[in-house]
Amino acid sequence: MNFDLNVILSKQDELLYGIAVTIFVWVVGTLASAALGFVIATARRYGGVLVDRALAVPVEVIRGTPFLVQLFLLYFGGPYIGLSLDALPAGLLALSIYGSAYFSEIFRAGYQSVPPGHVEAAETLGFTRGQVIRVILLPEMALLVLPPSVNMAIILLKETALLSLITVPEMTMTASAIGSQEYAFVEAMLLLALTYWILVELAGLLGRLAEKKLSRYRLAKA
Amino acid sequence: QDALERVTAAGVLKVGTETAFAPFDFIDAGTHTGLNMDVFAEIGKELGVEIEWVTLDWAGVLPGLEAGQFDMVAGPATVTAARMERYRFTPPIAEATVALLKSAKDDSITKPEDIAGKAVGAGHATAQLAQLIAYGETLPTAPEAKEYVSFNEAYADLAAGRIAGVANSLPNIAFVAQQRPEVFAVVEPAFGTKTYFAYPGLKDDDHASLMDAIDAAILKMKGDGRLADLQQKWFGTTFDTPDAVTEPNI
Amino acid sequence: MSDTAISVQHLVKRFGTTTVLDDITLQIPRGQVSCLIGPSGSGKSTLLRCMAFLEEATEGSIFIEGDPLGFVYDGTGKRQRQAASELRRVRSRIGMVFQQFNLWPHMTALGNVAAALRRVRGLSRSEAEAKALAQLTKVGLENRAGHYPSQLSGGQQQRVAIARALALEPKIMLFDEATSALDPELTGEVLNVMRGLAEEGMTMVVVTHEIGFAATVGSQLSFLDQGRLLFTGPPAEVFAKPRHPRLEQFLDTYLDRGASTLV
Amino acid sequence: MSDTAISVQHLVKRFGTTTVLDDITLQIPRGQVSCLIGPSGSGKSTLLRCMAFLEEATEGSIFIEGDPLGFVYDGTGKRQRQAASELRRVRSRIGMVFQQFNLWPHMTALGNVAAALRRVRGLSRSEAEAKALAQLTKVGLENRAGHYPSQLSGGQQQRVAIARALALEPKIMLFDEATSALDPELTGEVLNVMRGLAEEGMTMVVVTHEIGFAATVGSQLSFLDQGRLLFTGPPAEVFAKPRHPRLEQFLDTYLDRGASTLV
Amino acid sequence: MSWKLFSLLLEASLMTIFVSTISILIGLVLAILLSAANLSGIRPLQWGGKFFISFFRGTPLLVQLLLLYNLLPVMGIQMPSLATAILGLSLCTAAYQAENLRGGFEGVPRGLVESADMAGFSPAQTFFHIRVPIALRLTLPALINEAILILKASSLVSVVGLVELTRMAQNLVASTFMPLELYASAGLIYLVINLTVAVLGRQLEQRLPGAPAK
Ligand SMILES: Nc1ncnc2c1ncn2[C@@H]1O[C@H](COP(=O)(O)OP(=O)(O)OP(=O)(O)O)[C@@H](O)[C@H]1O
Ligand SMILES: Nc1ncnc2c1ncn2[C@@H]1O[C@H](COP(=O)(O)OP(=O)(O)OP(=O)(O)O)[C@@H](O)[C@H]1O
Ligand SMILES: [Mg+2]
Ligand SMILES: [Mg+2]
Repeated sequence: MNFDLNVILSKQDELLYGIAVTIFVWVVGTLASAALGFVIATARRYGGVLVDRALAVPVEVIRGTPFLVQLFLLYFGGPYIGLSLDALPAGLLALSIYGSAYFSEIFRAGYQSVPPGHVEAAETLGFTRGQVIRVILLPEMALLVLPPSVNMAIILLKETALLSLITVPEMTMTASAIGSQEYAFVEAMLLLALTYWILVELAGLLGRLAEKKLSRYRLAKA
Repeated sequence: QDALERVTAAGVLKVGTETAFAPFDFIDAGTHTGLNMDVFAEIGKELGVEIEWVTLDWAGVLPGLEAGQFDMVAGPATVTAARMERYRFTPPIAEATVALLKSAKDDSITKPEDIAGKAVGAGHATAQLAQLIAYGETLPTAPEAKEYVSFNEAYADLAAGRIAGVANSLPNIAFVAQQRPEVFAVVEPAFGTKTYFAYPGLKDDDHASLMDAIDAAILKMKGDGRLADLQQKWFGTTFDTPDAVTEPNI
Repeated sequence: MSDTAISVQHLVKRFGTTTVLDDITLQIPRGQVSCLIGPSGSGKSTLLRCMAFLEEATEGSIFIEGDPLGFVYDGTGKRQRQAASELRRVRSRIGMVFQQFNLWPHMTALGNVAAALRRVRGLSRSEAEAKALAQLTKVGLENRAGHYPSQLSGGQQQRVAIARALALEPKIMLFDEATSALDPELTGEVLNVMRGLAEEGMTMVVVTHEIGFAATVGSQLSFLDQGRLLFTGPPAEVFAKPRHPRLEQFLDTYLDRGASTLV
Repeated sequence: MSDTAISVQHLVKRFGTTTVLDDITLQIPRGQVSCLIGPSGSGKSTLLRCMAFLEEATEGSIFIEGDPLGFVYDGTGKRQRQAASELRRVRSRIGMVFQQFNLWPHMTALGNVAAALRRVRGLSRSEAEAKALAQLTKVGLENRAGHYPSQLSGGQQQRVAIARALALEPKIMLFDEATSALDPELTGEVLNVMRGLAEEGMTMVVVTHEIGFAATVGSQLSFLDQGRLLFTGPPAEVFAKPRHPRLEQFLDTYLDRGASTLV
Repeated sequence: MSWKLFSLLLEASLMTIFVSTISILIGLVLAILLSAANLSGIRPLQWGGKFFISFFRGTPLLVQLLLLYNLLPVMGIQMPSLATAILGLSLCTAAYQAENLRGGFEGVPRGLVESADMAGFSPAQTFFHIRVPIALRLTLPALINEAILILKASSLVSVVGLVELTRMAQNLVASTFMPLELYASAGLIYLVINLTVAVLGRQLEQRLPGAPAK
């Protein structure tokens, strides 16, 4: 086996484009997932038993089936029910729905982690429900939900590789195509592994920074 | 000991392939079947060895060959000049000329030129894609080429109506249309440059005598009509293929 | 204006099938300290929480200064939930202090006290903080305003919690074992603040195990056992000679621990 | 055999730059109950934990029945850590009961008591369980042997913890606020078990806020304040008239809470 | 879609279940060893563990499997596909489980360890009899989650030549060209497996004693 990274690096424009697509899909998909997940968790907490039960079903179905299957059903099955999306929007939508199911569980745990007394204290002081969520619950759960959220972001990053299957030109597709055009599979795989690793470590780093900032009040010791 | 001696000593030829490439290799009612199975069964007889199949996802096949996981590859590849630099190919076993698959309900396409300006799918980084693009440039308005990780997704997208056609080698799309005639149809004639499918193996000295022996076996099958029979069985037609591709058209 | 700050009428509270409060009727007099005592699980916290509508009563009603809290009865005598804004209005007369302090850990002491002033009263940041600082000063914590709860001792945390409740100028303060998470010396701090409030004439309802406090500061003592109100009256009467056998037995657990040796 | 069970010599403990224990020298007499009292943060727990080598002293030494614990001094006077096996041997004379019970949640009451007998003493399962059951009987819990800690009340949990420590037949028992996580009624249960041990002549060191218990059961009382040992002597002497002003002030916090009204 | 095709999918799901179960168990053992390395206080062991976790969490499983499959033979180690698949999945899940367990070990109250010290337990006894069971109990929900994720991720082992549920669906698509029916059926089978795991997990959670009291 001869090892030659130059072969691959000579295609850097294509590669950089692939990496840019991956990062775009990842960041937008993760933010949308988190927002949607938060909405779901909030609806489940405050919407009464019926809403809670009704939402539990899709959440469990989405968590219980592989992303690949959901992606295929949305992209290839969508047109049969009149939902014909282009690859990129379809990919983003599928990723956001998939991620939101997991994020909703993260936020649910977050809601549960705040001692009920803290909410009661706010209620007796006359806070409205929106204020309780904004001023008390969200900031308080932030520290707890941050690590699993970073984890989830990392999982979503890896799932973006599957978007290549519906023709989104992200970096796994670019790299493996270059690999097969130039017959440099191992090089392509190593480069891919390295890029993902860097992105993952970057996400972890951001997470830790945010954690540090948020935990100011915990670290502080008189 | 070179590769041939090792294979004969063990009595086993290990062949790597993927199983999602009908009609060459596929899973029918749970069993691995297809043209490649039959061709290699004959090759095995000629060499006096058993065939051991190693089935992988296509992403793993060529790396697996280079890593020595098996002696050669059965997933036939279109013979191209670039590929010949890295691999050694056996004599062709079928034509690989590119043709068009369309939706059975689509009356707007009756001949290859009709794809002008429409969206057509093909596998990413495949020889077929290159042919589609080259052909498109000869049309008044070039079709929009959409690239898929594998042809199976392209077929699904054709069925979903996002693209008007899929450009792939004739044997493959003929099989697709035959399987689901209510959904797909082949647009005759093939539009591409004449190309061929052959099995890749390693180019190094160690494998030279093994590849020679396999070449000889295939040529023998071609001579006595066994290859033609198999082509008839799997493609419903026979191809006139050269004994060796020395200067590929692409 | 009547002399009753809180009126509890035939209150019943069940969790599933277990009855936790069984037909409680109780008047909390204005401007005095009423203490609730009783063994663990007797329903003290539940009763107090019903008075703040943190727990919904199964039957019966609660009136705060004559206004219904939580539920209203319509023309046909059917019970209905009060509108959220009306609930907030009535509830704003009550301040509550919890056993576990329940300070918000992501805000400083000042932030905890100022939060409701800003969000609920709509004061500007600087106004809210000025008022909050005044409250902190009242509980002797003006020099701890910038500390987070994790940087305060238990006693200090509980005093911040009291300041937070006082900031909205409630007419009535409810204390649920406000000192039992504290060690003896810290308990002193908090009891002193409560004593100060009592002297100012604040209406207070206090769930406590501090029999001493109940005896010296309280003007009404209620004894709960297994969800029933067994006794309500002046503390002196209790300690002189408890008339109810269950109450007598309960008080014994205190005497038994040798507190008598102290004096 | 000397009369001293634990000897603490010029013990200093610092966390970083703060000195938590400042030159403590103290003898714990054999067969008696020694109590440690003092305000929160004065170093009581730290001192007790040093006696079990759960905390490493910064300077000074501790002897258990004359044997050094944790550190030994070599020929040149340099301090070195004791070999792990020797540490375990000396430490095995000590049993410890924590404020938070610290029962292992994945084992039943019986399992908690039997675990060390099996793993450390190498008894067979049935022997260990028989012995464990005997200990549980001693603390009145034979009928709770199969319960998991989460199925026991706080007082029962603490009694299991005591049984667990006793099972290894220690010569000395250390109690760190063994009752302060319990509510008043449950406290009685545990204090009774401790009283029983004292009557049997067990050497005990007890950190407690139960002044009553200290006064009636203790035969030596030590008062810590800000890491210094301000007083050691018989309890009667303390309560009669505390000679040290800081101690007097400390005891006031108890009297102040009106315990006197009880009697 | 015919029953025949569906039964092929069902059959292939046995491979999914088999590979995932074995890998999760091996991964758990590895994760406990990684935790032991982390708690050992021995620097090189800690760094090794950190690197392991970072690598296997940081790169896609697909790439890991391909590298294992193609690099090991070059290094002279021949392994059948099944072993390679299990190895790859185990290493990957070990990294995730070790991270989950780290939280669990941090959640073991210090006092429980101290009471084991006082009872004379050796460090190894404390680790295996006290820390591990409690940490496992604390991280049980995360463990169940990870099991579900691995069940789904096991679809990638097809790159080393194993035919499991997803691969079988792809294969059947390639010969029948009916992607929707086949992927929907595969999704349904995954859902049933995963819901079963989730329900069993929840029952285990309720049945197991010993969540440390709050
Ligand atoms: N949410 C609930 N669901 C079911 N039962 C409950 C609930 N909250 C309280 N209880 C039960 O109600 C009874 C009274 O509880 P409550 O907390 O009011 O007692 P308490 O007198 O405050 O006791 P303590 O002195 O221990 O605080 C107890 O038996 C308790 O188990
Ligand atoms: N690990 C530690 N690091 C730094 N400081 C510590 C540590 N443990 C204890 N301290 C400090 O040592 C001092 C003595 O603590 P210790 O727990 O011994 O007090 P205590 O007398 O037992 O108090 P309490 O009655 O509240 O239990 C306190 O000021 C505490 O903040
Ligand atoms: Mg209560
Ligand atoms: Mg202490």
